[in-house]
Amino acid sequence: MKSSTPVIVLTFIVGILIIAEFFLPGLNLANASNEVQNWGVVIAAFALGLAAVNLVRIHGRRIILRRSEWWNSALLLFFLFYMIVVGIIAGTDYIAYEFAFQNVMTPLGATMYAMLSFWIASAAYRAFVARSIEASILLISAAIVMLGNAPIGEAIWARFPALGSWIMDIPNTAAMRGIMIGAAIGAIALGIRVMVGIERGYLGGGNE
Amino acid sequence: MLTKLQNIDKRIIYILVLLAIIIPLVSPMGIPFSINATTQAVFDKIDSLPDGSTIAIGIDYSPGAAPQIHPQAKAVLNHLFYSKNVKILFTSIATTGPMFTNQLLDEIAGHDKVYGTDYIHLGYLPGVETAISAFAKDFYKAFPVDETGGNIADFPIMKDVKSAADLDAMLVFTASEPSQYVRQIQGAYGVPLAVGINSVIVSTNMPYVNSGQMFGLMNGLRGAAEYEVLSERPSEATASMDALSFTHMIVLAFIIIGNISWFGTRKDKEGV
Amino acid sequence: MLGTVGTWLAAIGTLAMMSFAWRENPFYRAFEHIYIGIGAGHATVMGWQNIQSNLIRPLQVDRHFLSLVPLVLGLLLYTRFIKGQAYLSRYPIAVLVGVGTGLTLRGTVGSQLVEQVKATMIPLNNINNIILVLGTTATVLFFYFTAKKSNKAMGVTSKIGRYIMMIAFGATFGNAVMGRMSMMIGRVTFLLRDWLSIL
Amino acid sequence: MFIASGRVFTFFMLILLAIIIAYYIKRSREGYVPTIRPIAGLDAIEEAVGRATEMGRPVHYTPGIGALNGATAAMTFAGLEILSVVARTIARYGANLIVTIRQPTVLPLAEEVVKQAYMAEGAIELYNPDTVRYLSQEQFAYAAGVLGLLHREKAAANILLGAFWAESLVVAETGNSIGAIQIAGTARLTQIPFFAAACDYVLIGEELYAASAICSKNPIKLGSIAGQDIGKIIAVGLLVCGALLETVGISWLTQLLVK
Repeated sequence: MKSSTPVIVLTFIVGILIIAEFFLPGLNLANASNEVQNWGVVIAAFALGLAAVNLVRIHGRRIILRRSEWWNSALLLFFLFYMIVVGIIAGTDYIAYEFAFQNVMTPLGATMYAMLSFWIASAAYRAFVARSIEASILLISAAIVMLGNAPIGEAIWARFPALGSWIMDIPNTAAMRGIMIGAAIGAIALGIRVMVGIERGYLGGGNE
Repeated sequence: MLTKLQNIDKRIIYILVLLAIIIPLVSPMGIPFSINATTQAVFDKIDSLPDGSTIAIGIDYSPGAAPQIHPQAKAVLNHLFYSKNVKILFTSIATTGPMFTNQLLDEIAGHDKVYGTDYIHLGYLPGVETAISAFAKDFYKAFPVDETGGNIADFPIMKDVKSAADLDAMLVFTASEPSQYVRQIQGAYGVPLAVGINSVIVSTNMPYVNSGQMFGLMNGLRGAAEYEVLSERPSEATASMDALSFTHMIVLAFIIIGNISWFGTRKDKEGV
Repeated sequence: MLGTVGTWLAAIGTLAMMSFAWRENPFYRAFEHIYIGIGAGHATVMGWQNIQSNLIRPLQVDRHFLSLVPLVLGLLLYTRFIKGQAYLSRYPIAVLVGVGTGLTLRGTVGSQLVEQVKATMIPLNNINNIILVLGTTATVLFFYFTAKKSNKAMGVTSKIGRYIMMIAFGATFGNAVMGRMSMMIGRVTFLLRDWLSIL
Repeated sequence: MFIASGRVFTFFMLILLAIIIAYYIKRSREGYVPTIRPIAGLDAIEEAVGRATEMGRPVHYTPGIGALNGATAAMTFAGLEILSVVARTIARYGANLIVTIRQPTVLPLAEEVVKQAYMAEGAIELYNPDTVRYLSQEQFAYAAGVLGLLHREKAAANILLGAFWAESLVVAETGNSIGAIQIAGTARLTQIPFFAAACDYVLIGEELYAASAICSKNPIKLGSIAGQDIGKIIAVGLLVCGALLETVGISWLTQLLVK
């Protein structure tokens, strides 16, 4: 394996540039920083090709080997290429593209998201049982906020929205702030470890 | 009996949730609701924008989040296009943003505003937070052309705006990470920022409202309904409020059932 | 005509996805794969457009030759398929990681640390403010990793921290119910109004 | 002014934190090892892998759906760090691993991490190039793919560590319904409650970052955790002093922070 030092140095320089530009306007790094951030955008776009290769490899093999339900893999690849070909040749505002986007992608996405209404109901039923003090707190706080949100809660007791908002504004803010402060320090420490090359997950693991 | 209540088939819950939505949609009851202060704040600020102000609107939601956020954006745009004289720049950092922007503009058609003079659709800029920071710095660099492919320098609306520093406010409709705008727009340029977001991320964003980094916030479909009422244009969101009530009742009912059955069967468990 | 076909297609897709809640089935599997294919295809097209506007256009129109650097970096990603040269693909990754870490560091300190600390520096003259200050403090200390077990004061604050986090998690969960239900209302409205024309 | 106005204090805070963390890293290089409280979810990983091996069913892992070039990058890095430990455990046990990916930029990293882990355990012949699977960059297409996968492959363990959005509950609730052991962690505050409701173990906020250091058992990374704790004391100290000063009507400290 080649030495990883130049890679770590590159990460460090790019990171410092982005940070210095933000805090030290006197250094006039804005153009350099923008340029490098733009490189990041372009590299991320190139990575989409890698991802497509991964999909084609896995599903192509399923089709060639006639694995069980290989036709699903064929469907996947068909629509992958359909979007790529139409989108690149004719553009994203071409009707064949917009049609697939609006009548397949959009409704499927919205439905997957909407199914959360089922999962959240079953999760609440299973998890919100007053087994302990902590679970009881969780349960009561959730119930009050729900009654505060639903218009019917107001019909039951006019103060539910106010109480629900209070929980969201005060205790909730306190806890979220606390977690945020802790997580910020954690993220900073991890960031520093990445920049100085102690944390090398992105190089494929391995320790200093 | 009680043990049965502890192990209700999940599918029964799912069906009841569906029914709690379908029935009130078919025959609505119109349970009244109040206006949240954070929605009021968004409305008040927009309503008081002087003529000729310039604002940016970020349309960043995906199809998944659209049912909650699209009605908010629509309510706000109806207010802006029909009752205000404000210049609007549409931007997006989500791939699906431009299509929703086009859809919104189609849906609110009928106003007297002119493309390129009163509003412009700058399109999508990749790079997420990097993109926000890039367009905040320089609109012309970030969006050399608008969504229709025209050179943005040719549009009269862009004459006096160069960067985020020239904005009077920014509104962002998103289901992902409004804090990116807090950092790059409000934090970096002091531009007043408000967001229309899905309910689940409201609690993590309340700290920004309390600290004044966001001047207002719209909470999901209810926020949209509130804005519709405030701007005196009740529409789809207002109509969905009953279904919202019933589904909440179903969830609460199952929480109660779960607890009754747990406490009822606890004796047996202690014996084991 | 096309509109009707589109609505039917969308309705069938909606029902296929929903059928998963009943049980995993071939109908769901077919649409799962279609969705993944379309989603990945769409992302690739968006990526292509990015390359157009952030690479090709600056090169062709503005003669901005620095854009050759990301072109080379982007291509280096593909060296992972060439035996012996795969290490070259680490350079583009290093740039991405550098940008990500830089943005994390510069953004987090301000908005998630200093701003939040500052927002909590409030006069302790009413119960809400006292709860905010105590709650935030206790939650931060809950995450203190190197405390000795015998430290009683730490034990108490970390317990308060846990309780206040439970309130927050309950509130967040309860508040999310509204959002999730709104999404289903959106889908049901589509099925009843746009597809079946009942509403 | 050389430092951007409004960011002076923030800048010095970053420098201060960097110095403290560097100091503790230096100390741990010299042999200092801090005692760190255990994190329940981490110890459960080995148990989960063991169970999956016994049952002959795979372990599903995802380093979250966050991008590399954004503010949630740190969560993704943490997810990848822990993946390297999980993959090594799996290689040791000879269990089956499936890693699903949403972000194309994370794909090559995850592949590299898993491959290196198998190599480190001397089990490269067990490494299957289909282990790491990109599903779709579209958030819910990714979620739909994970649902189908969990069901079809009957995963015995479901490990979710990184940045998550609304798909968290989709994946966790499905994992729960197929009876998988679930270990989840994120610093995305809004998603923690759903993991708490549906998973067996949850790493909250900073625990995710700390976990990547703890499970590496690398003393240098552990040292940085001790540094993080000092950072927390400083934050709390500032906060409490500021609140007390505000109470008696003195606000210079609050003003200092916005400098």
